[in-house]
Amino acid sequence: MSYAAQALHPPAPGALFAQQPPAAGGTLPAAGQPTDTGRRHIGDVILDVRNISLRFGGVKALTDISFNVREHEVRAIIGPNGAGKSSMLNCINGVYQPQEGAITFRGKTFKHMNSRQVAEMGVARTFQNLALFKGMSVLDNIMTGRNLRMKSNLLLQALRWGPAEREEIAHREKVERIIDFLEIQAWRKTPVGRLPYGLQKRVDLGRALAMEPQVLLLDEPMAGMNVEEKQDMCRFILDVNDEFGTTIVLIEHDMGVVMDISDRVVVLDYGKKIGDGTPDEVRTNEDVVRAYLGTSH
Amino acid sequence: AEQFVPLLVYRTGQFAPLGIPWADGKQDYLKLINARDGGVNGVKLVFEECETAYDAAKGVECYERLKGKGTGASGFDPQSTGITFAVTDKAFNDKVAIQTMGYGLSQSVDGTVFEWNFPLLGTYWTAADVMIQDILKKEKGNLKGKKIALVYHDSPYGKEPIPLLQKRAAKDGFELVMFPVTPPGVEQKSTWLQIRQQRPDYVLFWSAGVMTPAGIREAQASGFPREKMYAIWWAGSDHDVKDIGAGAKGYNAITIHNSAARDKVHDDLKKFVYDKGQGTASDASQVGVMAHTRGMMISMLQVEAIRAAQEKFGKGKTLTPEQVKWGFENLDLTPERLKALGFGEIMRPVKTSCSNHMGTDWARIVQWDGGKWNITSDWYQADQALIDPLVKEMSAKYAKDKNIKPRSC
Amino acid sequence: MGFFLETLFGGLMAGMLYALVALGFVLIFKASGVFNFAQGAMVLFAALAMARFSEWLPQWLGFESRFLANVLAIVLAVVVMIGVAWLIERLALRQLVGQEPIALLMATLGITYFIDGAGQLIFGSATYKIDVGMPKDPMILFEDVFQGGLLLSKEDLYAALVSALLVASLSLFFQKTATGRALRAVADDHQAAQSIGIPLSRIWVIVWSIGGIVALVAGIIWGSKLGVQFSISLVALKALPVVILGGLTSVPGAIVGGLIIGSGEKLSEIYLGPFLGGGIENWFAYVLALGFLLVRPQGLFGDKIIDRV
Amino acid sequence: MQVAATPSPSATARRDFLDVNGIEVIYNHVILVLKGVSLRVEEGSIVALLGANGAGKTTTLRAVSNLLHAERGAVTKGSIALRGERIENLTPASLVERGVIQVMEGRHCFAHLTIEENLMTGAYTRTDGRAAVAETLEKVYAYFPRLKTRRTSQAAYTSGGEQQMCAIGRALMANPRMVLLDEPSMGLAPQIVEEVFEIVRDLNTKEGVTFLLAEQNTNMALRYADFGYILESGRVVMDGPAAALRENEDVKEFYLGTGGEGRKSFRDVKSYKRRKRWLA
Amino acid sequence: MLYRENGQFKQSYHADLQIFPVLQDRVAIQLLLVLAFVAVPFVASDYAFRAILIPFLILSLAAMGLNILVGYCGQISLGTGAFMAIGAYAAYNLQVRIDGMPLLVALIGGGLCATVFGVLFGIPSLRIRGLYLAVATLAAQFFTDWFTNRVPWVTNNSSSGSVSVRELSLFGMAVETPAQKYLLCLSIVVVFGLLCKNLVRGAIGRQWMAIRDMDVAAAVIGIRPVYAKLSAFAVSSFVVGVAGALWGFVHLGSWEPAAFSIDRSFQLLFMVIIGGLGSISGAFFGAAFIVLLPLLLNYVPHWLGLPLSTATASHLEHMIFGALIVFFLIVEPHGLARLWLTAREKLRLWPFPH
Ligand SMILES: Nc1ncnc2c1ncn2[C@@H]1O[C@H](COP(=O)(O)OP(=O)(O)OP(=O)(O)O)[C@@H](O)[C@H]1O
Ligand SMILES: Nc1ncnc2c1ncn2[C@@H]1O[C@H](COP(=O)(O)OP(=O)(O)OP(=O)(O)O)[C@@H](O)[C@H]1O
Ligand SMILES: [Mg+2]
Ligand SMILES: [Mg+2]
Repeated sequence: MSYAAQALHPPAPGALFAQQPPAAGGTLPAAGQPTDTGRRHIGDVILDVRNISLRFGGVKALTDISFNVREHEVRAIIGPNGAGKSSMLNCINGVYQPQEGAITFRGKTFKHMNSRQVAEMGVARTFQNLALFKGMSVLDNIMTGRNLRMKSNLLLQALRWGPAEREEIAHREKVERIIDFLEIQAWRKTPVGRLPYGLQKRVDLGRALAMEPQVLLLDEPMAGMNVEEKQDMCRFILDVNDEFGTTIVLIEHDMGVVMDISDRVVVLDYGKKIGDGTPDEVRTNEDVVRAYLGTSH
Repeated sequence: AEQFVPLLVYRTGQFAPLGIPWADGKQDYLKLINARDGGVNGVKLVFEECETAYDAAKGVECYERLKGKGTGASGFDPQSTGITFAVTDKAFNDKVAIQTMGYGLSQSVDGTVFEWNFPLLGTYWTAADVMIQDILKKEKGNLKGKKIALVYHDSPYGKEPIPLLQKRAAKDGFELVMFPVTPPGVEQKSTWLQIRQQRPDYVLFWSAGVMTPAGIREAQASGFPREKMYAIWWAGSDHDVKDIGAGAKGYNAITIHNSAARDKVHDDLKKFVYDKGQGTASDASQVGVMAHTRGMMISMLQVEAIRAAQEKFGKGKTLTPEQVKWGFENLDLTPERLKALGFGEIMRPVKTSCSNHMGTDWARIVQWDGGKWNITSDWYQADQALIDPLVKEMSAKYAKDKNIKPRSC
Repeated sequence: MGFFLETLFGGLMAGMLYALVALGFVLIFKASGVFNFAQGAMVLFAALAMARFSEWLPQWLGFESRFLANVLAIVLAVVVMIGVAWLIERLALRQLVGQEPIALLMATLGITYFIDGAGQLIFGSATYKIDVGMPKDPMILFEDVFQGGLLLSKEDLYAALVSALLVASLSLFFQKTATGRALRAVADDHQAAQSIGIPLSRIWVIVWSIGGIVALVAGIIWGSKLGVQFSISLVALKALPVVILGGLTSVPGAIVGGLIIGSGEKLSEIYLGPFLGGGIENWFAYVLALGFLLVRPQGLFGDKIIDRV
Repeated sequence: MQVAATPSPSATARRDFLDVNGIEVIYNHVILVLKGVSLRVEEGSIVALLGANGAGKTTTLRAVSNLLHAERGAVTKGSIALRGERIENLTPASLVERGVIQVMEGRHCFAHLTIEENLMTGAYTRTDGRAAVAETLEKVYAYFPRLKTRRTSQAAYTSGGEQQMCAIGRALMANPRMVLLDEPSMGLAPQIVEEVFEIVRDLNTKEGVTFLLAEQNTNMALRYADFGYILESGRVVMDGPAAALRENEDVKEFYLGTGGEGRKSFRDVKSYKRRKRWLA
Repeated sequence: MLYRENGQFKQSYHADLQIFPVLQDRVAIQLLLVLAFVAVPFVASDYAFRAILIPFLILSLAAMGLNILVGYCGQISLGTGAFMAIGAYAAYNLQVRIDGMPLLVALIGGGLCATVFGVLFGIPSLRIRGLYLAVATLAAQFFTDWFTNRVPWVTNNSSSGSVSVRELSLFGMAVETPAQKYLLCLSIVVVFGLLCKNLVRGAIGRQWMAIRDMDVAAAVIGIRPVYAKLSAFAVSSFVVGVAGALWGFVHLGSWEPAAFSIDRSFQLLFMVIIGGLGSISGAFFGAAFIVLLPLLLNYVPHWLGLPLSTATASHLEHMIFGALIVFFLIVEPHGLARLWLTAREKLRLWPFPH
């Protein structure tokens, strides 16, 4: 199939990444690759957070938090505002350095994570307060996600010669698939700053997907969307999870979404863990109900 | 017939207070020649100003713009050392004279190499030499063990006197200490504190623009006697000291003209130009200030070069730049001639030649008494024994760098 | 020892003079998030107005008194600076609400050109005099303690006092008044400030007026020291390391930065300069500032640079 | 749980508070976003503005509050009137003086100011004295206790939800007559969302404050609003009393997620192909 | 209606990735190049070459280099003059100290020295950001001013501290006439323009922009701030250094340190901003605006025959220039390049308003 043909005919749902060549860097999970959609086997612990504490001056954002994430699962983190959910993600991908505790990823333990290392290990992330590159187009934003995999050096790029050009096109092809997948073709060349909020969230997701991550950290990906859009977003997330086996860590305030799509839920309150378990367990946990869910649910 | 004279000026920017009367003087004299004499042997002088703001790049643009006007520019007075550097090379190709009275490259005195440059009446080496001579005189001929400081604008302009002063220091046995001041020099406290610490006997002050009042103020504030300061001519204009008034009392400056004097040319200017309301300066009282007179002298030299060239190439004809250059090279302003021109009281005679593009190098010292400049010394002439070898050495280096074959004169 | 102290004091005094100009930058930055490139031009403009009015007024009104001339000239110059602020708001800032700081910086550059041109067109480009009776001669202290005594410039001392006073009052204004708070809000987010009803136009006229008045004070002090002429706008360059070292958003920072830069550059020039060939104080000031910034990237007292995701 | 729209106390005396008539908005001189939007907000009512991402809700609110200018947008057609007075050419500040205040999408707290300073700037236009302002401040703290505990932190260092509360609280500090709320529920925990809407209702019934809110949480919005408008691609495609909208099949399907055979699990929604809109 | 891209289907990503994907643009740019290379050398006067075209080209090049740093990577630099100076003095030293040094090698060598210097002064950018970074670059500026003034070696022991270059030749051909110099500059500018464009639209360009727009997020997706920032400093100062060498060698011929003073730095920064941050063509627009407009304004009183004095004219020129800057910013705060894009977008729709 020519490039053009691929661009013009979006892959059928589920075909995303299907034609993935065995990419360098072991992006495809070796074990547990699904042969069939919808039958994920949840694997071993891939990410283990141990006794994390994080303080900002007097503010205790996180106190002694431990939980783990298993391969291929959808793990939700919930909790009231200011509970420390975003801070937790920030610790995992090295934006914040917790004062205490350690994080184990695929058997390797880190006291401090460094953003680049984390990215190289295959962890991608979306942000609560959009952190898109405002001055760049949708396409370029998502292309930055491919950055880690682009190898040609500065000189080759300046000359845009042979390998550099081929590489650019190869990655462009991948990115186009993500664009198709997220259904944002029409905005390909629009500067992201001009997009409405909801679409920006999608681009943010696209950028993270472009990294072909093993673990995807999503910080309120559905804030500011209506039900229909949330449904779309859920599909995107579940598809990535199903098809590709990507492990998902999700922060979300919409309980409907959390209860429906997550396998296990951690509940934080004032920086402390107050609950951990399957959606049903959490739903009935008294502490959780008091601190977060309230009586209306 | 018409002869075109380009006027590069700076009436704006940092150095405007000096540039304005200077530019006025240049233009006024040309107007005078047209009004009084009907031009040079009937050839009317046409001129156009171009504003450089003392910026080399702008200066180059002005030069390019004006060099081809009319039958070509009669000669450029760039009014800036930086612009002089920038256009010197171009002049070789364009064959147009660059006259730099009292500034420019000191080695360009050597006409065999610098065919197109005319540092008429003196260079910074002249100035430095004369200052030392005056100090020598005050110190009764003995400078052994004395300390002389050079406080200078840290730019090529400020650095020009250094090679000569070093020679002089070796010869006369004084110690030379140097204090560069980073332009623009609005703040010189550390310099003057160092001077207070090192207590030099004299300070030579190679300053420009706002650096001058700032330096004098700082000298006052740190108690350095102004009588022991010698300023270069660009730091010895009326506007430099007027507002400081008594604070600058005793401040010495060197000049290549008899700045305090008024001569016939001033009267003529009043009669033929200002009384007809055609003066360039906004205020007739500007006529006679040092920079204005200097401007008139520059234009006078330009006009005399044209006149001299007309003698050779045809009276009443419009000349090419190259022909005017011949005039610059063959100036001979005798005392009688100067008197006739109305400059007899103001300057000394000049005679240039193919090899000597400076002509003469008379200079004298004036002193500010709190209200006006007074002449305090006789005319000095720079020590050729010292300067000549330096000129030869440096121009030879230039010739080598630039692949110029010195012409024989 | 005496000489060291003299240098130190000299530097501190020079620093206060820088601070005076730096204050103008800080003020406008703090209150509108704009790095006002035109501050130097405003100093020039204000000083020109002051110098020329004090010369013209006695001629126009036919009186002799120097004192009266100065007082009237100051009043008139203040009025002029407020007018300038009003015009700037009307013609430039108002149209650029919500734009990125860099666009506003650029606009202030346009304003610089305009003010430079206008100032010299109206008031002339020669050197003019401001004489508010600042004492010029030095005083010598502790003659019995140190050989040669300690030389101190009275003029600088006055100037230092004035800047200290200005800083104190402006600090209070920012921290304690509702307008001060509104000004800081505007600096953070123009749009949000608008959305809660802070009238940007009025705020900007206020800020730029205060900026103009601070420029006038700086202009008077520097002008009486150097004479008033285009070069006076270049003192802004000396104020740059001061502002940045002190922190772009801190009024007291301007003073502390000034003191550090002033004394640092003098000491370096005198004690280090001779080994390096002299004339190092200019870049040394920046290197000094750089050294501090490496420890505190937001300047000594500046608001912390916020990056959160 | 079904909550009927509470009738406003002065239902009979209602008159048009805000009247937006056929406005067209263009960004950057070339991007046409609103294509003739008209809506009316009666005094003392709560009106919801619904629609997908990019439909133009935010733009509509900006047009009303005159914050478009700063975004390089302009109303090129139509008119906006507040109590019969044309307001297109007023500054945002004079609108606030008339009691109309907007809570901007995306929080926009003053990053370097503390939470309390943020709130206090909200009272900039107040002229009724310190005591009254202090009283309002206490009221806001009572609404959002979380803010009180964080009162001295710089706004930039608070969590997303805290910033949202701060933005809403800041607007309330102005004692407004009408609030334009842009996605108030975004990023708030469910409990707080509920609280915010309770606050809205509270202010509406007790103090007669009018609300125009753009919301994605359709469920909530329609539960509390009196009237709703649905925007698609810059046009109003449907409007009506909130109760009626809630019953509309299309609204149920696309906005409430309860169309057809009731609520579907997010896990089971299979097709993520964008459905054809009824009008777009 | 002329400017329509309807019907121009891109059949491959390669086609879509062209610098000028729209046919009309390609034709226009080709015409422009032909004009610049073939027609201009025949019609332009000496004055036009030496006072307008050559400075314009060189400053565009410098602005292009600076734009990479400021516009693409978001690092404010007020030290451009210094980087130009390093380029110029390094090239000068290569030329005087090594016999038979080819001109191009000297120019490139100047650029490389500037690169080293740029990276050195770029190191603080790893910690200091925004306007505060200006201090580091200002330090570079003032240090270079001092260094070129005070260290005699730099100027080959010229007593006055000013230097001048020998006549230029390229592959054995003398570059003497203004037209030759112009063609030399033009070729270099075109080549560098192409290289820069390639960089900024490639992976490294995206890294720079990512760092500019949100460095924390960039780090999270695996972009190394160290590499991105320093490479921007390196590329930028290389281009600026070459421009500096050209400025010294081709435009000035001989110069003093003041030729690369802080004024030049500011001037270049303004070109970049008014031209359009983050756009290669912006550099050209900006250079044209900042360099050519004052010249133009300068001529206006002449053309109109207004009897203005030089000073008045110059002050008025300043005022008009300042007012125009503000005016253009109000019309389009993102610079002339964006204004141009908007105009094109309108043209695309023309004659319909939307
Ligand atoms: N500043 C701007 N410049 C250009 N276009 C803009 C700008 N702001 C918004 N738009 C465009 O206007 C359209 C409507 O945007 P608006 O923000 O009003 O949508 P919205 O309904 O609020 O969406 P959301 O629910 O995602 O916030 C979008 O297509 C968007 O791309
Ligand atoms: N960089 C920081 N400096 C100071 N305090 C911080 C910082 N980051 C987070 N905090 C504080 O830590 C607490 C937890 O914040 P966090 O953003 O993790 O909350 P959250 O659970 O994501 O809440 P929300 O649902 O509202 O987004 C908050 O009180 C916040 O103010
Ligand atoms: Mg959060
Ligand atoms: Mg919106």
